[in-house]
Amino acid sequence: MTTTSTDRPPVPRPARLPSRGGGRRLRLGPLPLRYVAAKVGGAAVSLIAVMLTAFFLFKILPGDPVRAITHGIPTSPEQLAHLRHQFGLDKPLAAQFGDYAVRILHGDLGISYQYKTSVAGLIGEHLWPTIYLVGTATVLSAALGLRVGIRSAWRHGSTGDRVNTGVALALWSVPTFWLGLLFIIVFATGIGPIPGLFPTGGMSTPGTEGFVAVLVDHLRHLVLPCLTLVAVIYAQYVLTMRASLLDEMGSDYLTTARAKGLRDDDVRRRHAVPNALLPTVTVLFINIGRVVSGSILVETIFSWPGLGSLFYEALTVPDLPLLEGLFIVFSGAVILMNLLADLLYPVLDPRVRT
Amino acid sequence: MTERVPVLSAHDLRVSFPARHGHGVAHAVDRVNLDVYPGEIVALVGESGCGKTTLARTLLGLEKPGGGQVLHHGQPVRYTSRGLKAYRRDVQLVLQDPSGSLNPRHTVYEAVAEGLRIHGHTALGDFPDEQAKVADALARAGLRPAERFFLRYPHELSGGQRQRVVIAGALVLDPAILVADEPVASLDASVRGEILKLLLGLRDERGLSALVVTHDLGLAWNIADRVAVMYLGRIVETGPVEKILTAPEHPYTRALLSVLPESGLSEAGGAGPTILTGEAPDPTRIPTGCRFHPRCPVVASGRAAALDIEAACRGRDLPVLDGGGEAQVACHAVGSDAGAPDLRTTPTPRPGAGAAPRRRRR
Amino acid sequence: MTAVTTAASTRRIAWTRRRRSLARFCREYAKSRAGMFGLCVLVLAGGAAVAAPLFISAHELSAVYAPGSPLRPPSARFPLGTDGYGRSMVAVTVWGARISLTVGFLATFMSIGIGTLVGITAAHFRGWADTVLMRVTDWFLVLPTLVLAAALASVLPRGVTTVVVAIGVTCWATTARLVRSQTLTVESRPYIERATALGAGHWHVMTRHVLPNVMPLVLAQTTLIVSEAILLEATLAFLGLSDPTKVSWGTTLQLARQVGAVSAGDWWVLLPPGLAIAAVALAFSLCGRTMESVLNPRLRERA
Amino acid sequence: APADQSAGPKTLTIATNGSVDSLSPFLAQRLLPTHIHRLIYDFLTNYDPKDDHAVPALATSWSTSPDKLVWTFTIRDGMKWSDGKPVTAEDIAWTYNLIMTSPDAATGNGNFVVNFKSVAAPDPKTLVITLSKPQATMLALDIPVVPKHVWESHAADIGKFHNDTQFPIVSNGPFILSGYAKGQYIELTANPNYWRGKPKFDKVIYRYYKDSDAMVEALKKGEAHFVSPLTPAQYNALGDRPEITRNKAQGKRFYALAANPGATTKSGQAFGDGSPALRDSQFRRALMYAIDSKTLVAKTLGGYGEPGAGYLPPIWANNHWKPDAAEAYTHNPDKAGEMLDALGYRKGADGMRTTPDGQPLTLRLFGQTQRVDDTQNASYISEWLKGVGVGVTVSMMDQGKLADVETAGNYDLAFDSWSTNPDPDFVLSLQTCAGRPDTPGASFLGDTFVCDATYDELYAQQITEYDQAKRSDLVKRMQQQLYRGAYVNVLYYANVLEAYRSDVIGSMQKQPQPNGMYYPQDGYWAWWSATPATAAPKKSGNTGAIVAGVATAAIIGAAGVLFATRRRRAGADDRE
Amino acid sequence: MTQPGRAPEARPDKAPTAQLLDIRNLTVTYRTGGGPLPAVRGVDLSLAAGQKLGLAGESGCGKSTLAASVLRLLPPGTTTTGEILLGGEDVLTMGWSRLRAVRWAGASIVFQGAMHSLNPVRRIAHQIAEPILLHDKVSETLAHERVAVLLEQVGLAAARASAYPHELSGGQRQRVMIAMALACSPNLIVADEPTTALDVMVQAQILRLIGDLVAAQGISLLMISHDLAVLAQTCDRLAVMYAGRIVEDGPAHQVFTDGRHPYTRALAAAFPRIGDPSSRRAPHGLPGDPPDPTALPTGCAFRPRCPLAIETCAHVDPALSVAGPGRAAACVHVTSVPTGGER
Ligand SMILES: Nc1ncnc2c1ncn2[C@@H]1O[C@H](COP(=O)(O)OP(=O)(O)OP(=O)(O)O)[C@@H](O)[C@H]1O
Ligand SMILES: Nc1ncnc2c1ncn2[C@@H]1O[C@H](COP(=O)(O)OP(=O)(O)OP(=O)(O)O)[C@@H](O)[C@H]1O
Ligand SMILES: [Mg+2]
Ligand SMILES: [Mg+2]
Repeated sequence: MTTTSTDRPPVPRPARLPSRGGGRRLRLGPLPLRYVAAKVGGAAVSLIAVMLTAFFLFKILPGDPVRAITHGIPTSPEQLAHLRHQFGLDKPLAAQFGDYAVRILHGDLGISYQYKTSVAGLIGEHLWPTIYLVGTATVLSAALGLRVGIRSAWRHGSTGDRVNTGVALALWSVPTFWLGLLFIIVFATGIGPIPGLFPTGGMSTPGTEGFVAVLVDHLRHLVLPCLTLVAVIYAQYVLTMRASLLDEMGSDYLTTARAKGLRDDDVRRRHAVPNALLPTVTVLFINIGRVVSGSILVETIFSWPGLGSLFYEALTVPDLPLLEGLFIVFSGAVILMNLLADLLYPVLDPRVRT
Repeated sequence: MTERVPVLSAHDLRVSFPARHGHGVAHAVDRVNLDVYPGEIVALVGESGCGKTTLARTLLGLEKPGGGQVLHHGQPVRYTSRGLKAYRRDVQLVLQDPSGSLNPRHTVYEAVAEGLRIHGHTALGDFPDEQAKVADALARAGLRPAERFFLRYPHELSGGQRQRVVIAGALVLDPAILVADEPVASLDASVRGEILKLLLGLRDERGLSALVVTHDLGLAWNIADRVAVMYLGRIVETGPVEKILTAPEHPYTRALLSVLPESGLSEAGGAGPTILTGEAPDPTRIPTGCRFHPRCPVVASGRAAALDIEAACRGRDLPVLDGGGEAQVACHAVGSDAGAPDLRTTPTPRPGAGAAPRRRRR
Repeated sequence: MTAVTTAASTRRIAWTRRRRSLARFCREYAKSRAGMFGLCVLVLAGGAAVAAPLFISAHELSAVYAPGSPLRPPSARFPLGTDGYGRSMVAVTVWGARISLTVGFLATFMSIGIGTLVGITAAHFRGWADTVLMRVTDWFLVLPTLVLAAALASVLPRGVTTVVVAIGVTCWATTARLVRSQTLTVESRPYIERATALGAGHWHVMTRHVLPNVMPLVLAQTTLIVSEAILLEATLAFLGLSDPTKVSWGTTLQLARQVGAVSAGDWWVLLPPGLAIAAVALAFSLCGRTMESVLNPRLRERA
Repeated sequence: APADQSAGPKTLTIATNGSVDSLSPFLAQRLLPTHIHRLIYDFLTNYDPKDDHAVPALATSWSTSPDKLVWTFTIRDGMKWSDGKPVTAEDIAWTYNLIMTSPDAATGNGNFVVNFKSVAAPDPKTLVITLSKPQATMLALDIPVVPKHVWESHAADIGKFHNDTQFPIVSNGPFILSGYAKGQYIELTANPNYWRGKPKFDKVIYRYYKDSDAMVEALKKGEAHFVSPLTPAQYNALGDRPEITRNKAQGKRFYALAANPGATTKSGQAFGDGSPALRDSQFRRALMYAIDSKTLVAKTLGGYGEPGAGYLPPIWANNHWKPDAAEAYTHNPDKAGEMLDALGYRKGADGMRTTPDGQPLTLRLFGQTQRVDDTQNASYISEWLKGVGVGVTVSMMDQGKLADVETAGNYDLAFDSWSTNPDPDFVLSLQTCAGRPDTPGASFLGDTFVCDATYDELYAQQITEYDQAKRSDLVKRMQQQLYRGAYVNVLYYANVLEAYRSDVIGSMQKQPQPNGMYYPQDGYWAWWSATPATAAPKKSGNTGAIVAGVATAAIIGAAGVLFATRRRRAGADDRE
Repeated sequence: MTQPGRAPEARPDKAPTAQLLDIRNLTVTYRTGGGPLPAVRGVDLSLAAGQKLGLAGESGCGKSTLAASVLRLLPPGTTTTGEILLGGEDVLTMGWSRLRAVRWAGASIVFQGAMHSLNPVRRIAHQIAEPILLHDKVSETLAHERVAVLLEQVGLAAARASAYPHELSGGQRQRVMIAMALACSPNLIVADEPTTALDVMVQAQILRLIGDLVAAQGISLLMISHDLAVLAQTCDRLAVMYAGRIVEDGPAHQVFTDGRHPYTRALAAAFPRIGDPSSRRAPHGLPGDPPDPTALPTGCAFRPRCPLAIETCAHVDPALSVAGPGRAAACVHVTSVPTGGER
């Protein structure tokens, strides 16, 4: 770990100007360009690999898609030929791949079989509901999960810790879709004394007017899907945060901090958590990327008009271009989040910066 | 006496690594000559990072030299897998950290028998079976009765016992040479002596040669016949222990000796220890001339200038010491005016009570 | 004579050693209440799955000869009610354990096998092998498992094998990473250097030193992945991507949903398989975590 | 909370599991959008709510030339598009011509105009269609007619225009599409100027659900007022709710087990690896005796359906055909066994039969994963067939994959299900020799490679028979022929199960009556005729909404507090 | 004077007011999976203001435990009995807020591994300033000025204040730790093996630095090491610990060169004097293994390894008794040693 200590010219630093009041925060040096370039390059390579896989998976494995599209629909040979041409299937595979690459580079993900409209457009339309749902769920579960994880680790072995860990593990083990169905029975239909408070599905009630009414309506629709999603991802945050804080717990610098006379809370907040957050951040970001695809089940069950429902619909047809586009988008989300985590990491951890 | 062939020798050995961060190369070992004769214990001393471990590892073939040769009984070591395997039956390694050197999932028996299993039946020698051989090795290493230790796991042993197991694991192959890299550094002071006694005893009983790598000059005084002082990848002074440790000539050796606690204690009223300033040496940027000159008290105090060798110190390379037994030193000051007493910035540690410094051993 | 005694005695020693360490492991493990709970659940579930053919006849699972009428609430004859075919939910749930556990284990073995091989190879040989393998691993790591598995399952022929392959192929990356880092840790240990200095070759180091030290971790990882695989199987079944003619917990739930049991309020078709999945997944997680903490001294300290 | 029913506009909310592929009448193929088009665009003719015979819509009357090739329609007077422009024959001619000339525009309804030679509008009130050969289905042209003045500008890129950019959409049906949220809902507003009269509900909203259970929950809570389709379990469960009225309607769908009679191309070239045994109609019949469709109805459909025989479901009373007792394949495994024995398929020691040349007899049965029934029925059928000694391996796959298998002719038995129209022509055409592929493995119009000369002859006759009664007779004979050949063995006709809130909807018209359905109809009768209930619905919705709003606010507030307390300090001295 | 007696009486320096740190009959027992582990077993130790006390002993004998207990930094679940009077106040019974005030302001600690004792994600300026801001309640500007001064004092450029720990070498980090320890001008600094992981040359630098700073500011020092020679050089007094007990206590030089307890002598012999022919090719060591604190032998804990063990040792666990002027040792043989005869 003794890295470059001698060759680094000490940063000249006047003895603290009073104006820099918030000097306690991390001062961020510029990220080393090479690091950024390497990470961005890595992400780009991954993305290219995703596209290759998508091509392989959806163009080569499933056979002739036109037959699948037209089965059961009266179609004349001319129409078939027309369709083939429309989907570019009348060309040799290499040419198809060339077309595919060019198309993708232009952000064109092809034409959906079932919607007969551009996949990119479809994805764009369904993107916001997903971001809305996943974003809310992530913020809630991260806020809750990290807090609980920190508490749990800090008082590890206590009853509270055992309960928290147990609950997290149980939630983690429950199939998402099953939980969602239970929620519908319990909280949407209402069972016994529990009134059915929340809508069973959808994102809004058509015809609602007035700002407050619309807002309340939206929130009501959000509660159950969001709760289901939170229940599932919350566990990961709790467990990850707990584990990484436990890793830090024995560290000598915490003893130092305690020896300095810091309160327990301050030791935790100022010293333990910032260090423990480092590994958690990565998990957090990867998770965000995964939750986007994890919302497939929740969206399906709650008829949430996002990418997840779209994916489910595409699966049942199967609408290969749409599946392919969603596959790329879902993977891209994870890659993007990974990249963000990679770029954020050195900001949080000075050791990586050099 | 030079017709005696060294069992192990480094000839103009060079090892470099790509520097850990950024660019450049770290010349960890930079042209080293060192011979180990049969039945001899050689101590290799120096500051942290000067390349001792790298030298030891290279001698065992764990690192391929970037230049020069490792000679075994005068023959260059072959770096084929078969050549190395044969070589490694004869040269054994003992590491600093006995706990780390033992696989926590292997019993003592397995740890010791591992060498036998790797080298097969031929390694058994006169012994009827593996178990007898293992028991014998353990006994030789001072773990008696050996059978009691067979089934123990490393974590059930004390540090000293673990190091004995490691040594037994080396002895089981009846090696001619033991290379010990800081063999007692991680042991408790009270246990240390026992392990050193063991090494000395093996030398006396079996004529085992040993190269002991250490940063502890006291240890060299305890067991070694000869000492080589290393600085920044190069041996800067070598010779018999009595000579080097009581009448060192190289300013670096002198500084090393001066900071030993008891020397300051015993020399209360003297000038006190010479504490070298400056950063720890960096093998990626070896200074020109004498590689010690940026930290050399002779240069810093102006004496080098007075002696008119400062330019040489800063710019002229020193000859590489050969690996033989005689006392030698690589220093411009020593060369220019042999034994000039005014060079000494510190009082010489007590002129040996009894052991008079000799310039030539033989 | 010598050879015989040698072999016998070393084997004896090895066995004694193994027995002892196993006993120690069991003692440590038994101390964890969560771990024991998990183990009990697993033994129950596993036992039920294995013994299922003994007390559930094929007729009870046959659609034609289903003993009851569809979707009847629990009664004396059918303690958990009947499913959409009129089969006893008890029989269906117990039988479902067979496919669910089989898929879980097969998929896990596949993914663990790939992961371990890749991890050890990459870490032991370093260099370009490492670079290439880790690039591939990273790439599998970023792919959203469910999406990839669903995509694979939707383009491959339906069936249990497909589900196994889809899960196995998508879940190994974490293991590979884990095994690699553990291998790197092991390989940086001085005892590896000692072994090399004793003349050991790649094979010796990999099998005698690396593998035994990685194995516990792999074992713990296995249990964790089984729970993941069971969940994934259920999810794929729920998405309609598994073979619906095979009775597994996932397909049972899928069938329940297809026949509208949820809104009909037929909780008895929903609860048993769902709870079974949750319980078994939880049990595997608990076992895995306990094993991890028993086997990994660093974690043991915390507990 | 739906702000409905009380004082404001009356809204009818329909929960369904469909989805919209396109709102363009030229492109839409899925059920939901085509149904919506029926509600917003008038067609040339409509189907009577009672018995589905053709009744005037855009056209008030029609006549044919003696050679049966020229159809002349008189167009209704005084109709207006919702933007005020008059509806003329020119609009119809333009729409039809576009479909005839542009392959893109033919996506949705191309099959109706294949046989058209020309369509012309000599004056605004007259439409003349000239055919290349006689066609009996001229009064069943289910083609939405669009306003030329709006669509002209989209004619060039008709394949890309989805008619979802400007709301309300200009149309002339009883409803006007006024709002659309992709993946969520479609909002229709009553057309006040509709010639048949303004619908009683001001709004009709379709909400689509991915999950049928959510749909039913929505109905129970009053979020939706009409739900279709229901599963038997759901239908049963809704029975004890007074505020909900259920409807068990005869369905338009038949569900069949198709046997591969040996795949051939139009020119008769055989391909595929279908079992040779199935080429023998006697063998196919034997299989049918082994199958008990009554049990299937009871088990799979929970009793909600009728065992099948004829190709056209009983809902089409005119065209439905039933075998007489002697001819019917009544469940009789013994007879099946005897027939198989007679054919030389001997039972082995294990009870399984071998082919006459000694090979084990195993048939591959394929089903679609998307179709619930397939999974269940496959279980039953494989057990029955095993019971008579015929081995079965079941493969379930998704519909695309199954289509691959079927087009390649690589199957023995496969489940097959079609929804039928008032006019039987289309489904009947599926089984003609001409429906087979041009080349081995190519996509084809037909269904199961059936090629039966008698059947084809009858088919050719019925398409040119403009007399309904005579045509019905021909159609029945075709079904009989198909039944005898045991090619496509109709197992049952499932009922359509629906339910609605009777506290919201007073009455609606079924189609056909009395056993028809509300949705989907071959007309717009249900929603057009629906009258709001006189009794006020229970106000559970609103209080519930308030409670829920409060609860939501509380949850969000709690989250906020959680954040706020982040800096909360522990009690001063009790901890480190 | 030669009477073996209870430790408090045997303590060399009896004036109670002069003691800055007074540890009385301290026992510390850890709770472990394998049962209670007595790490410190009845230790009496005192340190006058301005004095430098060395504490030696081999690994696991309880040195760090003792050091941590001075600021009550032991992990939860550890039982501690006895008294630790710091400036007259008992640390063990203090309220938390008082304890927090005493920590660092009254006594500070320099830990062994500076690498791990510094928070890796905080700049060192911040870490040094933290206790200043906490205890002295000064403005941030002032605190950072103090940091600059402190860094200069330990021989680091003030500009390094903005560095992160990983940007510094081991010696530099240890200097930062020392600067941090000095930050609130405590009365006592506890240095727990501050040089063990360092190189010989750096070790000498740090030892000299600590010695100089402590002397210049009149701070008391409790220095812990397993290296008797190092302590003898740096400290005024030396206490030797074995298996959770103090076995010898006295003036540093005397204890090092003329130990009364056989363990002290063995420990001293383990550090040979270069040039001393008696240790040439003759390493000294103690046979046997270090004690296992959970399974100590009856009687004197050192008995199994003691070259002088006699039968009484098996049932008598000797207490510290006076063994010369200002000296005490815990050995049955001590009484037989003619005290004071040496000088
Ligand atoms: N594998 C390696 N890669 C890169 N640099 C290395 C490697 N091994 C050693 N070095 C560098 O070579 C130099 C000599 O290292 P070596 O370990 O031989 O020193 P040493 O004298 O044994 O030090 P110590 O006393 O700390 O053990 C050091 O600067 C080290 O950083
Ligand atoms: N947190 C702990 N829990 C349980 N036992 C502990 C703990 N810390 C230390 N011990 C045990 O207490 C005994 C004394 O430990 P301590 O760290 O005080 O020794 P030390 O003299 O400082 O050793 P070293 O020279 O190795 O630092 C040892 O046996 C150790 O194993
Ligand atoms: Mg080294
Ligand atoms: Mg310690």
